[in-house]
Amino acid sequence: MLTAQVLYGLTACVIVALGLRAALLHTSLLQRVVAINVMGAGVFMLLIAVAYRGPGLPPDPLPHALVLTGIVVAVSATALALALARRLHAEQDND
Amino acid sequence: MNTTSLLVFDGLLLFSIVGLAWASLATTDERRSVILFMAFGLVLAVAWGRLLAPDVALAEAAIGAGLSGALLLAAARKQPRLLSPGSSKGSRHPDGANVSLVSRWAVTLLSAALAGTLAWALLHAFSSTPHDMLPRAISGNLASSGVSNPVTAVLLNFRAYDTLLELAVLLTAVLGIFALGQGTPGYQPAGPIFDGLVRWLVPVLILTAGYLLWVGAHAPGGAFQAGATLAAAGVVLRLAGRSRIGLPDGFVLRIVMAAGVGVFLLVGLTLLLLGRPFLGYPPAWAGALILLIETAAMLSIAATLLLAFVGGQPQSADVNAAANRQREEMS
Amino acid sequence: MINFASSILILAGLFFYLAGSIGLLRLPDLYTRLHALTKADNLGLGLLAAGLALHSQHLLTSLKLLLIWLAVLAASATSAHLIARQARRQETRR
Amino acid sequence: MTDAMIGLVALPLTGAVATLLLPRSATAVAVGTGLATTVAAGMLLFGVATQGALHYEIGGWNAGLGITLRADGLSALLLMMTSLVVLAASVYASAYFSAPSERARFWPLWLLLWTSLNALFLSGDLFNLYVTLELLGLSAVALAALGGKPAAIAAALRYLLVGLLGSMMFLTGVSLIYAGYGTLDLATLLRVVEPGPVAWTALAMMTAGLLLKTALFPLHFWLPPAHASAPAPVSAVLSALVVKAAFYLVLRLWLDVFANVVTPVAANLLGLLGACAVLWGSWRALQAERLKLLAAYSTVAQLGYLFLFFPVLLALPPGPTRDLAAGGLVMLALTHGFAKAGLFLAIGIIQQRCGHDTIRDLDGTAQHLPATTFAIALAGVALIGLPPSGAFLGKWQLLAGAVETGQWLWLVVTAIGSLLAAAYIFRVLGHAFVHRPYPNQPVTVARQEWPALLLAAMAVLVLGLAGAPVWKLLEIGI
Repeated sequence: MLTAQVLYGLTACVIVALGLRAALLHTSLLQRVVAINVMGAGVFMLLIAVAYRGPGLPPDPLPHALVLTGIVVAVSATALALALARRLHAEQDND
Repeated sequence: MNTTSLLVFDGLLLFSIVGLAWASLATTDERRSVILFMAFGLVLAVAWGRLLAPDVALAEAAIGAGLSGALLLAAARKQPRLLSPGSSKGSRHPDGANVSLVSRWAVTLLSAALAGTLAWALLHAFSSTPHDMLPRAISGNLASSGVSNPVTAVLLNFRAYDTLLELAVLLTAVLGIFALGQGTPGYQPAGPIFDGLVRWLVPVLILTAGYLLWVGAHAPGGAFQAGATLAAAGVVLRLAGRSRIGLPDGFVLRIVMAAGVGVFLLVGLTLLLLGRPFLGYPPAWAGALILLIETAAMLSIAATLLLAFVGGQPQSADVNAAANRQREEMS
Repeated sequence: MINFASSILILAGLFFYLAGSIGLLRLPDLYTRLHALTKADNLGLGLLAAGLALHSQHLLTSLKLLLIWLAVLAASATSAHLIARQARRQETRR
Repeated sequence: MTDAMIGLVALPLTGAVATLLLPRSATAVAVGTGLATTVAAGMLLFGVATQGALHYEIGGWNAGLGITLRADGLSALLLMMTSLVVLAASVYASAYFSAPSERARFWPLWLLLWTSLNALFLSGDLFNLYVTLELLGLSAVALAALGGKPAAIAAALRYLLVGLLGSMMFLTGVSLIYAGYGTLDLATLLRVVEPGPVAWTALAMMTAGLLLKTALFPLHFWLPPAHASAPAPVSAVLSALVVKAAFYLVLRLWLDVFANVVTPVAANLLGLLGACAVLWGSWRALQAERLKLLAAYSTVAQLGYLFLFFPVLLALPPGPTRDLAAGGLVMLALTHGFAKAGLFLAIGIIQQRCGHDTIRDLDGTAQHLPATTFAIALAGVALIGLPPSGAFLGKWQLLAGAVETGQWLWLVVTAIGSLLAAAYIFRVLGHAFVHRPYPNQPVTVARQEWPALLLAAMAVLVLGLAGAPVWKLLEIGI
């Protein structure tokens, strides 16, 4: 039964796979970070699809809180990865 | 809005989301990849709105697309990486020659298999009766949680321990960035038009952040979205050439960084001393305590995201001025 | 009556968005594209916001929609200016 | 006694904030918090021993709604080991870092790492485990990159990316569990979960993520450079505790929560990967040029032993032999924790005092640094699994279980692995005990050598001779 929940859930699986594939294949660090963020977005879509109960009905608030926590954790990990990369490029550039 | 037109809208939205994700990951030019990722984040925020998750839509637009995009763009190298001469210019495969064809096919098959098994498990999960035990428990206890927005209630009261650890994650990230040394020098002072916009936009952003913080108790909003909006104001200021962004220095900066975790712990431990469970707010005081924690969390989140954008300890004022003057003669 | 007016406004807004996108695809160089995008999309957004404001019951939401339109107007105008200036600088430097 | 549980998380976190705000007296505050946390761990161990499994509902909300901290025999033991190892490494670190700016940067991250370890061992909620895993990964990376050298930063960056990938796969599994069963609490999940596509896929995803973080054989590439280039106290905790925390989660999921979902085929696969890890890790350790790389590859090998227990435990019917084997697994994990931490701390002393840690030039180290070499030898005894050490008891139970279930392969692998371990330890000692005619005078560095010695002695003497309570404590399940 093709409801919105199933549609978004299946798309979430596709995005997770896309992100994982790119994270494993790319060698440029920045694109691997983008790939991991895309994979995270896929997992968040999975959670929000699980929370969705139908056009009029109130959704389940727990996955929303989990996704909010996930987004903040993802941005702090991205920030640390980019800072490490910048320091690494700075070291490589001047030696 | 009958279901068929809703499904058409969903189809279009999902097609653009997957398309943007694919485009962002398939290109080898870093800047293009980041800009497409930001577009992906914004369309994703629309999807969250469509799935009746306004809190998450706000956070996705502000943090997922906005600030992550700003961090990534600042880190993206100006020109596309010099592709090895062998591979054709702008080849669709990520990083051309050095990833052998065999391993690329193997990984693609692995990912396809992963998508298949995930879909198989998910369809199985959706077919079983939806478990409403938790949502009912949340709405049941909402009255005594001190706020009427269920998402804020879960974040700041029922699962407050998760949020405490998440703020600790933020603190770890900023301490890790600090340990790597000085931040990047600021940007050039902005031209008259951009300066005019900044002069008008930043106060509005700060006001919106305050509004989002306050409204989080009974409507979508809250500490994370407010912190991200405040950080956006800081990023705009920095792009306009004011490298200090009004960030405090030394000890006060440390207090702001540790404010989120510190106030959370303070509240938790004092409640423990008063005989209540750790982070077990008394219903009468819950609303006020949550607002207090959210204010501190907003400051910490904004400071952390800004320091991540600056890239380390903000350089003292005179160093920035010198860097700007030196760039003046150069250009 | 209100619904009819708001749907007219929304349709007009969508038309301008369409015009902006076609402009983006068809026009030859950066400056004309910027021109088309900034103008058409902002007008489209204004009409869309007006239509939605009519549709919404509360005054507060319509004021918020107005604020959104003003913010996007200012932001896109400035960013168009910045992109154009940067493009001009790169041309003169090359 | 339940306040000790929340103390185990709140104390180091408060310590982290305090050391951030008072950089000048950071060392004193940090070691003080460490002592308090170790006392809390002792109280918890005593509480679990006397009152059985404890749980603490945070915020007073029941298990479904809020998050519950749970402590049973296994987690109490691991918490005690964590506290002792990190406390010893803290005393060591107070003398290791000389520059005050370096100290001010080190202590807050160190206490955040400690918080994440304690929170992970206590957590009874799947999503909370994801957040603690993320906190663990980020603080470990930040500490590993503290060295500042390009090699350290590159290794830390790869470690971070692998960790993020692992966490994301773990989160996918958690989301599937919530989609299928509508609950995140481990205790309720234990009652609700039954074999089916949701449980298999979720467990597979979570396990894949955790295997990435625990560096099991095919996925171990990031561990040696990261552990070898980190500062000594950091690599001690990375090897002894951080990878073990991810292993603890695999153990908790496979043998406790998803016990009826796990199939023997999957357990044998884990055992096979463990066997490859043992052989590959020991072989690479034998060829390592530097002491730190040797210790890092030894970690990969020792973790392989732990995964050998899975097929044995799955095949054994519940009964005394299975409890003995499970106790053997925990004993091996505890001993490796103490021994590897002691080894890395001792290597750190050699690196600081002799300026290098290449194995070939270790001649005369025994004369120059007698206590350090003794600590390395003691830790080596535990790594090989010679009798007085706890590892001997652990490997003995592994062999007994393998014989009982007729799985001879693990027998052969353990024998070869132990021989290789003996080879690479004696190679180091061989070089260290070469007599140099004009040795530089013996040096004792009290504040650094005592922690290394005590940790190694803990692995060999205390766990070996007084190991019985470990088995008694393990009977206390969730």
